[in-house]
Amino acid sequence: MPDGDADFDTVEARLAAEALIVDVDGFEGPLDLLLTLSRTQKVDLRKISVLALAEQYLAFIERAKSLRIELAADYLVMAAWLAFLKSRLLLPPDPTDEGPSGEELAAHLAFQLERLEAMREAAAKLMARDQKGRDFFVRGIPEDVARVRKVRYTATLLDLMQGYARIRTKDEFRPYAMDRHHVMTLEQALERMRGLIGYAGEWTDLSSYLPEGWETDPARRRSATASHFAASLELAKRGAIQIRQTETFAPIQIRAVPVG
Amino acid sequence: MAEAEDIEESLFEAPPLAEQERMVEAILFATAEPVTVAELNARMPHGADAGQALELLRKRYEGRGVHVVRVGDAWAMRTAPDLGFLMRKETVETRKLSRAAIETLAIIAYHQPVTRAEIEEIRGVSVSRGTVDQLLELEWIKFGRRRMTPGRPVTYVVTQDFLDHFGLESARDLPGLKELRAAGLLENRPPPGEALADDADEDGDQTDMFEDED
Amino acid sequence: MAEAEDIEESLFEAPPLAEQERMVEAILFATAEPVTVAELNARMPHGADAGQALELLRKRYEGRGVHVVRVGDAWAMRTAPDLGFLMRKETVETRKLSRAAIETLAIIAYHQPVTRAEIEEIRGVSVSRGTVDQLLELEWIKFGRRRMTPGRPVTYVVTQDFLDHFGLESARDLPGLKELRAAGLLENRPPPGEALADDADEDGDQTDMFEDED
Repeated sequence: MPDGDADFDTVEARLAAEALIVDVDGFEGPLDLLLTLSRTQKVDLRKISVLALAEQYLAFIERAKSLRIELAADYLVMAAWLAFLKSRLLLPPDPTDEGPSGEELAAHLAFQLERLEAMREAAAKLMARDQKGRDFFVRGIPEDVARVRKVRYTATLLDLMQGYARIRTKDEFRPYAMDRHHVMTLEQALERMRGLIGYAGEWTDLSSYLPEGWETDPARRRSATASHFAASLELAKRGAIQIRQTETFAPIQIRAVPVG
Repeated sequence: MAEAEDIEESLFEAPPLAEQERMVEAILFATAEPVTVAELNARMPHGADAGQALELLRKRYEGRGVHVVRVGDAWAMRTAPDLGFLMRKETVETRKLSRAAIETLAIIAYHQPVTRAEIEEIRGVSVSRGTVDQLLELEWIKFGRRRMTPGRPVTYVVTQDFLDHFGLESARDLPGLKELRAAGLLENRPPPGEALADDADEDGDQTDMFEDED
Repeated sequence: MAEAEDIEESLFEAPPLAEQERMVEAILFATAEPVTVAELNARMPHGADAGQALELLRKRYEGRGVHVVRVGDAWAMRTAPDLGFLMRKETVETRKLSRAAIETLAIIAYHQPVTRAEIEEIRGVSVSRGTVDQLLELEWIKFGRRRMTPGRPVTYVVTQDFLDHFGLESARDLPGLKELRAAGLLENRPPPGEALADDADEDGDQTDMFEDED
């Protein structure tokens, strides 16, 4: 850059330029660098000369290169774009050329810079506000608020129907005895005995009525015995059978009431 | 010389008592422990009289929702004891009914009036006391008439609360198995060939079952 | 009949307003976190009007060492900011935020709801995961609604904790917000040339600002 020296002819400007270069890692990308450079124009950002800014940036990149400073790719992308913008701004507009004009591009860049600057000022104002724990304070001894927990149970109609559907479908293909592990209901025993009792003309031990698979396991046996005993009492009440027990703890025997 | 002294004096002049009262108020409010008068004085500007400010503050809060109270030889602000009841926060936690409870409830709704043994028969597993109690407590089910069978078992029926909760006019409005199946609620398809027979079966089932009881 | 009604009415009558004010005072005083009017009403006796009581309370504490402040749709008691110097002992050293984090926070506050891509567009650099995480962790920002643009990107908005920390009544009270908006600096102007494609995307952006979030 031949006129680079002219730009840095004052000591102050030279120091500023060096500070920029030394700090290149400190910049948060090309937009941040552009904003810093734009401040050297010492004008309102709205009146900034984007052309001058583009030249400043390109000069900066050139110097960084000559000092063999590694520049991140986005700095170079921005440099290429600014070189393009510069040519657009300098050359008379080509009527056949589509796309945005140099002025439009420049205006957008100025807007971006102004917006970034505005956000930085807003951030500073925000941090300058009174802050909790620094300028104002919350209650030092918060009192315990006793939490009374109340549980409310809910279910939807859909839950209900799905639940019911689940049960009924299960029934459809599973023999129900499989689901019943250790419980035999009175109704079940009654049903069984109604079918069997017609064949019991002789006194027979009640225990012999227990269904297969219920005689050995104690839990199952207990349940089956109880339900069969209750069922036989019911059948006796209806007059369908007779019951006898010869002595305490002796086997209970039943037989069908003889016909006639 | 005299002027300089004046300036010095005014520089170290204690703030007005009203201002001191504000200071005591802020310190008592924000400090995590009760504060002694000595500590107050140490934190307040030179020449302040924390004891006097504290007395003003205590009077100001008399009868308010917050009191300035003495704790040992220190001072603190506390909510008025008569408002302790406000320091409870009721949180209502909504929980889904357990699967066992939903299934039991569904069986009662579809088969009512139904005995516990019948529920167990339909569910294929025993029904825990807790499940039934929970449904009774929710007032979604209640005891129906006793069944006129041996042991005279109690039956369960659903309540008006149940109908209200599920937006039903009556338990008979519950969709039948056929409709459940049409709605895709029966995830498991029955074995082929059994579908028709079953449908006819189950459908009549829930309307007729135990009909003679009500 | 008329008598019975009277009794019932008095049973459910709200406490006098002065008493309600005491109640609000006690609740706000006891709680470090801001409390919404709805929560106040829920904790106070039936028929109480916490909003009205709050207004009285707020006036009562004007100029005191402790203030009643509004934080979003909630209320809290905080020490007067001018007395902060007395409280040095209570100051909690907060983690210093990086410049990137502070700027990102400001952009979210002023542009909310805003996407990560928009933050990056404004700052001119990519936003690191850590920066957003730090702000999320502080609970100063949270996820807003997804933007209805391709990719449905998440947006960020500031929280009640943010408002509380910076003593703001609402996001509308951010310093200089009106001026920035009037200057068009809160707009998301697409770069020229991409106007058409982007327009559809970003449309409605700045007119919706804050509206759908409150």
